[in-house]
Amino acid sequence: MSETKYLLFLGCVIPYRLSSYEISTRKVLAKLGVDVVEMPEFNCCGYPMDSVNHDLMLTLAARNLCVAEKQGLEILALCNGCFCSLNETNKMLKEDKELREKINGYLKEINMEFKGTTEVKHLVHVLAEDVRFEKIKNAVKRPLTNLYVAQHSGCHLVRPTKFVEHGDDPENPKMLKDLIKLTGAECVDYQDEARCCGNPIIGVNEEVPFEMAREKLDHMRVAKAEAMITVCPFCHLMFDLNQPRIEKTFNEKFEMPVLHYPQLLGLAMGFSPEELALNTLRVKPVKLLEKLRTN
Amino acid sequence: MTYEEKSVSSKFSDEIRHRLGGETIAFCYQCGTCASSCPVAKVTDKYNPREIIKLSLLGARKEIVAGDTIWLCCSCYNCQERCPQEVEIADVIYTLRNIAIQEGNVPDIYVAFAEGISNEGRIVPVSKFAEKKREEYGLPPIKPANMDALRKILQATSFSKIQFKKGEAQ
Amino acid sequence: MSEVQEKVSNVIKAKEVDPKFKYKMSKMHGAEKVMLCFQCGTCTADCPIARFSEFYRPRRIARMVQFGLKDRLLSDKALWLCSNCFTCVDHCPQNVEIAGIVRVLRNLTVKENKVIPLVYTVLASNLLKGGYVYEIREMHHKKRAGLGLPPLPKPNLEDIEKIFQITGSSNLLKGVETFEKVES
Amino acid sequence: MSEVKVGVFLSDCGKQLSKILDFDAIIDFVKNVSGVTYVARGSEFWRGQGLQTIVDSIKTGKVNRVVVAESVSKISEITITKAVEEAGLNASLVDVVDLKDHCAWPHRDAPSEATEKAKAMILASIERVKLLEPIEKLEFPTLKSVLVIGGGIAGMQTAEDLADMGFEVHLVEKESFLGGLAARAVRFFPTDDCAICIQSPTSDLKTVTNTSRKCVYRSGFSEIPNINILTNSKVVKVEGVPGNYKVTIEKKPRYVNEKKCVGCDLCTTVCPIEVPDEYNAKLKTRKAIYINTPLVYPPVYVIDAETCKFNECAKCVEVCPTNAIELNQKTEQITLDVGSIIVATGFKEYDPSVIKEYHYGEYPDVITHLELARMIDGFGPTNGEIIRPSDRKPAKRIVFVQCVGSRDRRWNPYCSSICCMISLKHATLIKEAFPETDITICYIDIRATGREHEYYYEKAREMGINFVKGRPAEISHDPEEKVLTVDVEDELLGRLLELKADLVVLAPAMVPAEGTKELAEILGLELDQDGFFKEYNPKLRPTETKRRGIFLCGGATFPKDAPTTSLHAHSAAVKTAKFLTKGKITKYQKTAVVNEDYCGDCEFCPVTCPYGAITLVPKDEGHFVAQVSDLLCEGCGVCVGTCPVGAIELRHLRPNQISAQMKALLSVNGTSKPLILAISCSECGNAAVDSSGMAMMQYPANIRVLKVPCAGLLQVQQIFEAFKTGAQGVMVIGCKPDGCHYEVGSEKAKRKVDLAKILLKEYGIEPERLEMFNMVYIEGDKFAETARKMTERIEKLGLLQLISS
Amino acid sequence: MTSYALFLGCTIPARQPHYELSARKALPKLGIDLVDLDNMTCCAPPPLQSIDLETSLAIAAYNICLAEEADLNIVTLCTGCFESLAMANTMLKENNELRERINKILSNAGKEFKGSKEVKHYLQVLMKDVGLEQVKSQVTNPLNNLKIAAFSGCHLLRPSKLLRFDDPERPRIFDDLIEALGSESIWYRNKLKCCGGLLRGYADDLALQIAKEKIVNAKKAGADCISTLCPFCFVALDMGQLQIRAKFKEEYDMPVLHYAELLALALGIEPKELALESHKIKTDKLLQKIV
Repeated sequence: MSETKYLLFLGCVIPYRLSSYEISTRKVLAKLGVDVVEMPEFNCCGYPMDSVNHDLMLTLAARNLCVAEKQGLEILALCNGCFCSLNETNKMLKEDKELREKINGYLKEINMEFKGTTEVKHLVHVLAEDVRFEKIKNAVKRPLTNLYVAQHSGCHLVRPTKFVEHGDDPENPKMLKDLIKLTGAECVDYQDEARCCGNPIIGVNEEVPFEMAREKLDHMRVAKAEAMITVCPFCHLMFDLNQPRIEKTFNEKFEMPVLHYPQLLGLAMGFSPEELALNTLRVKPVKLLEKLRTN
Repeated sequence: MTYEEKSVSSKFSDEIRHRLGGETIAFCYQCGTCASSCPVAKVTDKYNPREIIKLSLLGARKEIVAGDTIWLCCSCYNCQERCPQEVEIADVIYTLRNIAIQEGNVPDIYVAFAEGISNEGRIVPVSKFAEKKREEYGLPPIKPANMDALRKILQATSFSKIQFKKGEAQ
Repeated sequence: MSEVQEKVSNVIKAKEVDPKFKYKMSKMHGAEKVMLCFQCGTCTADCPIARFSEFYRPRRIARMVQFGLKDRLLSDKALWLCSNCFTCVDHCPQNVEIAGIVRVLRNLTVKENKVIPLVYTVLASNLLKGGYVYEIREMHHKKRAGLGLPPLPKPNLEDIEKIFQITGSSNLLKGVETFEKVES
Repeated sequence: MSEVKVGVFLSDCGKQLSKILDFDAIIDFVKNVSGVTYVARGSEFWRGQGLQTIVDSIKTGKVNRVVVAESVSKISEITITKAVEEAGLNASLVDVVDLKDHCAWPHRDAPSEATEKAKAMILASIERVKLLEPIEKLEFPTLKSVLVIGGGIAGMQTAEDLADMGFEVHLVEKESFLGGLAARAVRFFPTDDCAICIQSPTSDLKTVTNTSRKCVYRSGFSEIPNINILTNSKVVKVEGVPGNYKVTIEKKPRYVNEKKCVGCDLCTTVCPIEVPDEYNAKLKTRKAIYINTPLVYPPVYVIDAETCKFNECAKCVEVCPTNAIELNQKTEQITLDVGSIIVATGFKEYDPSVIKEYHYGEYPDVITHLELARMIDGFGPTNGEIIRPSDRKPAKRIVFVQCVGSRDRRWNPYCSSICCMISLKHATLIKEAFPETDITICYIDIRATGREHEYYYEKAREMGINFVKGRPAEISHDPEEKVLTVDVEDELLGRLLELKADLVVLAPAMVPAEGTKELAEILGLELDQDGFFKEYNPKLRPTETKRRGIFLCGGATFPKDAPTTSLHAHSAAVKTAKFLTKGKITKYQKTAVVNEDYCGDCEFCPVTCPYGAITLVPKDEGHFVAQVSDLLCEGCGVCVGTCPVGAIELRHLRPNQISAQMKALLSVNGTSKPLILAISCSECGNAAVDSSGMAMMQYPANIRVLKVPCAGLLQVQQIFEAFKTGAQGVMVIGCKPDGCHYEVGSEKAKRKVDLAKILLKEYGIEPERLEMFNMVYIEGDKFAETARKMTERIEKLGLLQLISS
Repeated sequence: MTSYALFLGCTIPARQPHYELSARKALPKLGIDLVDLDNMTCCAPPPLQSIDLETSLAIAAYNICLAEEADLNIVTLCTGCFESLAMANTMLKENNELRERINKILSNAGKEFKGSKEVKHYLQVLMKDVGLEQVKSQVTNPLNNLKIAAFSGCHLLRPSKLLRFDDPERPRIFDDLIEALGSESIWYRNKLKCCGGLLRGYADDLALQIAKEKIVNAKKAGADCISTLCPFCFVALDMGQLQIRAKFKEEYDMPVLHYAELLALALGIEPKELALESHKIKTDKLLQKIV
């Protein structure tokens, strides 16, 4: 009974490090009747190469768009970075004729052409706008009542507003919040929710991103969040994988479990923690699961 | 220089304004004439009179008083001469130094000056060798200062309350 | 000696200035509006990096572009501190895309100064080798199978190689000098 | 004079007041006051039936003095006075007392006390009207002609407006050509219009098409029938009064007959004398006979008397085809009779050579904006090329320096307000014409606050003009490289810069035009702290001066851009027309009058009068007495308060009226609290009392308000009189010192109060019993609170013990 | 003869006998009698002002009181001394409140500042009391061939509001007095800028950079020597050249002479009487040019 069908764009980080995100996403989407088609061929979305050469990024992204166009499907991105570069490139090439001609000039060399017939969506958009809340609500079998979590939408899901047309408020992103509420959990407000995690510069400097992430964790702790919910592998790595190192650097304890949104939703839909790969998280959600059990 | 205080307050600038020499600080509208007139700012980015005034007005007391930038003014008065708002910049810097010294941030060379003034009444002491030389040149012997009177003056001002110790300040 | 020379350059002399630079910049994709910047400082006040680093000041970068301080800019490693969060782009009252300007400057640094942080060369070579910017090894494939995940899509390495060549990126990265860390 | 018959009309505001005040008791009380012949009660007396009652009682001869208790907030004073006059009684034999806002409402919590106070208030009013005398209506004829001083855009615009309206206008310009500063500036921001473009006359000129605007030279401006243009002229003497001025003009010779010259230019080709052309920033030379540019008005040549050799040479005379050159012309004295004078003398650039570190006047390549404007002018000395004056090579690198001598406490502390825009204008014009030019503007703040100004700034940035936030310390010259170096800190970069420049353009402060001070003296006008002509009140009475009949417009009051100047000029024209259009000034003789028997030789009142209405005139044996001009006097009474011998009085508020009111107000107490007399001015002070009542703010009824035109009228002896009459405390309430309606009144009153405090102490009376307060309408709460506090203060001091003398 | 109380200060008697000798020999020749007063102490210059402004005003005022008691105006050689004393003198004369405050302190030492005397720099005395013409007429050995880079130092001119010596942006007095000796006073870049001398001792690197630029500018403009008035400037530029040589490996060999020395030479006083050997940059070549 699949109504919706997307070309799944996994990106590089998820297969490399965060299968948990992929596993939980696939499980949840299948149950919600969303059909995902694997990319027939793949290359990096281009985002990491933007700093090297802007044209390179545009062409790499456009190549993926061409693949999707050929399939006649919209792209579903799980990663904020992939979403940003694919979506931005898609919008720019559609609007800027000169730029399109330039990039198509490159694409011609590999026998492709950007036509501008597809769209790029992030998992959050697909759930909130295509699957719809009603359906998700109905799929929730075990509401996560009495659970307090904090959302971190990440930058590229909402900014630059010029290219993100999904009507979310970049100063106070609501979409993810609403999706969290559907699971029955409470989504707490905390200071500077829309601020960056710092991950993109971790390759050249660790001090600054650690400070940034620490500040965010601190704000969430102040707001009494029991877990943090992300929708981007980069943000997740920053807060989950690096959390022990942040704790060590600043000599503080946070012990803040960081869940991918589909993991949270999956729990509410009745999947077991193991099915959702919760055991692969660096910060073990022991207390959280304990609480859900006794709920 | 980065501004590290968490909030802006006029407490420090009030303190400066009520001291001898610091009265004019609040007239500053940050035009930068002082900085571009300054011979020291030309050779180092560690010293910028405009920034010192701005930080003082913002209330960065600790940064100014404990820092070493205020000691880089060479008192040439170029800034003061050209200031369109008649801020007595060099005097403001003296005031900031006065505050710093009162709080124990005394560069070593000033400890030496202070010792000179309280022991001999001169900041450059005259050596025995120089005395002898003077005689050779036919110059009159140096007349000593009236140390008794001088000590009384120093006692009556806040000078006597200052603790001069070498190696205190960074 | 060099220490002294560096100090003398505290004053920006006219000969350091490239008055045409801003025009060149404003023709590059993403930096078109740089001349409109009136230095209000919203970008710096917004910047999550500037909160913790005293070297990274987006307003100052825009100012330096306007003034034509190309050499100083392209040798400034702080350029690589931008985290691309786009807050500055969203909030700029003059619609200047500061993050875009920084990206253009990074591109120029690679192109003209032949310098880049090590991490980017690693990512690029991974991409060329396997289509993914991270090295996906046999272990990863096995693990996926074990977890019941479908096989990963195959990369078209030929196309990627070609794209690198036609966009000039292969040449750009040839003989490029790398550094590991940027001071904050 | 016939017997005094006072009619008292008590309004209960639709029975609202009688809920608090005992009207029956009040009427009983009033009926028994001597002189009262008629008492009426109604719900309102300021219009309709109530007003008719007053009119009828006058017409039937029942009353010849009127006291009305009515809320003043209903403009009752105006309508009642008008009706009374129409009924045949002199309009000044009326007094209105406000029982609502001054009594019932602020004392609603203590009705019986309020009733007693109401009695005292009405009694005071009755006692006053009994002493009132009829005041005449005066008429002063005015001439329908205007003198406009200054032929720049402001002067031309206002002259044109007035001439269009049918006034005879004399336009006096001190230079040989019209146009002023604007003509030299070439173009205006923010439209980049030609400076010589003006609104074309709308009068019925058959020869000129009425489009929205025209170049000055083809506008037909000079052909408006009733306009008289006098160039090379200046005002040397002004006599007379508003509406009737006699002005003496000195007109220097042009040596060229304006009616004969055809502008053929032959004269300049033969003239052997060549001098630097000041008008064109000395970038070219001109002959001794010359014209500024081909586009000037009048298009007639002029001879520079300082350099011309006249009859020794006279080559121009020989060659002139129309015999227009008249070397024997002499300076003329012209007298004009005008009703009104408009000052439109404008402003000029400050001489920046005093700022020595910028080396203006020393380095030829350091110039001012006006000099740059001459280069930008296509008709100018460089034909629009931007050059370095030192070697006339093109200027490729230009640095602008803002705030040269303005915003500078050493020279001119104010912001000249237009220089930022001038720099933006010049920078963009140059950049448009010569895109290769590198332009940097060094500024402290860019002030682009006007309409469309920000777009201009945006455009400048978009064009690639550099902006450096920082004021340069020094401009130095490198003789080897032949360039200028500008030392400046770019604050936003936090770096010191050494900018190289072919040309440095200073944006000097804009200061009052040459001769402003002298003209102010001739006209008796005040200058502000910056040396500009002072407007009466910049918000409420712009373009007016304290001298009625003399108006200001354009840059004479402060540097202005062209649109604002234009607006200002139109405003002055309207004000002038309003003043003159009736052909006469009508006013009541509510003025001061001098008792010549007491007056003698001191200068207090003429110096104090804010309107210059009092002059000293010789009486017998070399003595002088003061004389009040009924035309100029505004009836504030500041002179009364100033006179040391009580020789000057107001016709409409004589001292005996004040005494009678005081006595009446303090005759009844009715409260347990000490009586306090609050002497308030009729303006802000009384408005504060009104507003506290309107808002029903409560204060005790022992406060009794005595209204005078201005607190400045108060004399020290009157304060003593109040204490003698029974006041336990005295409050003086005036406008804020800088908002006094009569300029100096509030300040004078404060001095009286301070002096009285010293004297009180001498007499053993606590000076705390007397206090001066300054309030405005919106401070009703302050009045109520002050009244309460003053009462507490006096209560603490206890009963005042006066040794009766 | 006009008599002045000579205020020597600290540095000159301790370190620069050549300055003191030349002044003591030249000035009396022009009719200026220099009186040495007892008990004079430090002038309270910028370093002391940096420690405490009030203290330095009191010390400066104390010195002026001594002159007031001796009924003499003060003449200084050092511009630093001139600045501190003249500044204090003007401030205390014109600010009643401040005068009372300082007099309260001085009363402890039995002194009272009355404000009856002037503080002058010896250039002022030469210009006003002696007169340019008189100086010219006394020159027996005109220094005709010299191009001199005059460097007055900051504290002769600034703060001009209090010192009132000369126009701070276009000073003439020093140049006129140099030209009175027969030499040419040349213009060089940044002539009026500071020598950085006061940074010596705690920011030597900066001080040397600033001094170096001054010497380079004078050299570029063709100066035979730099003439100074202030012992601190002298050290910065004379001794400074040795340090510049050590640090920058650059040699300028630019003699630095106090104006008093030039004056003494022009008035015919023998070089050997002037202790010129205490200069670090040798003056021999320059002297040859004169003789």
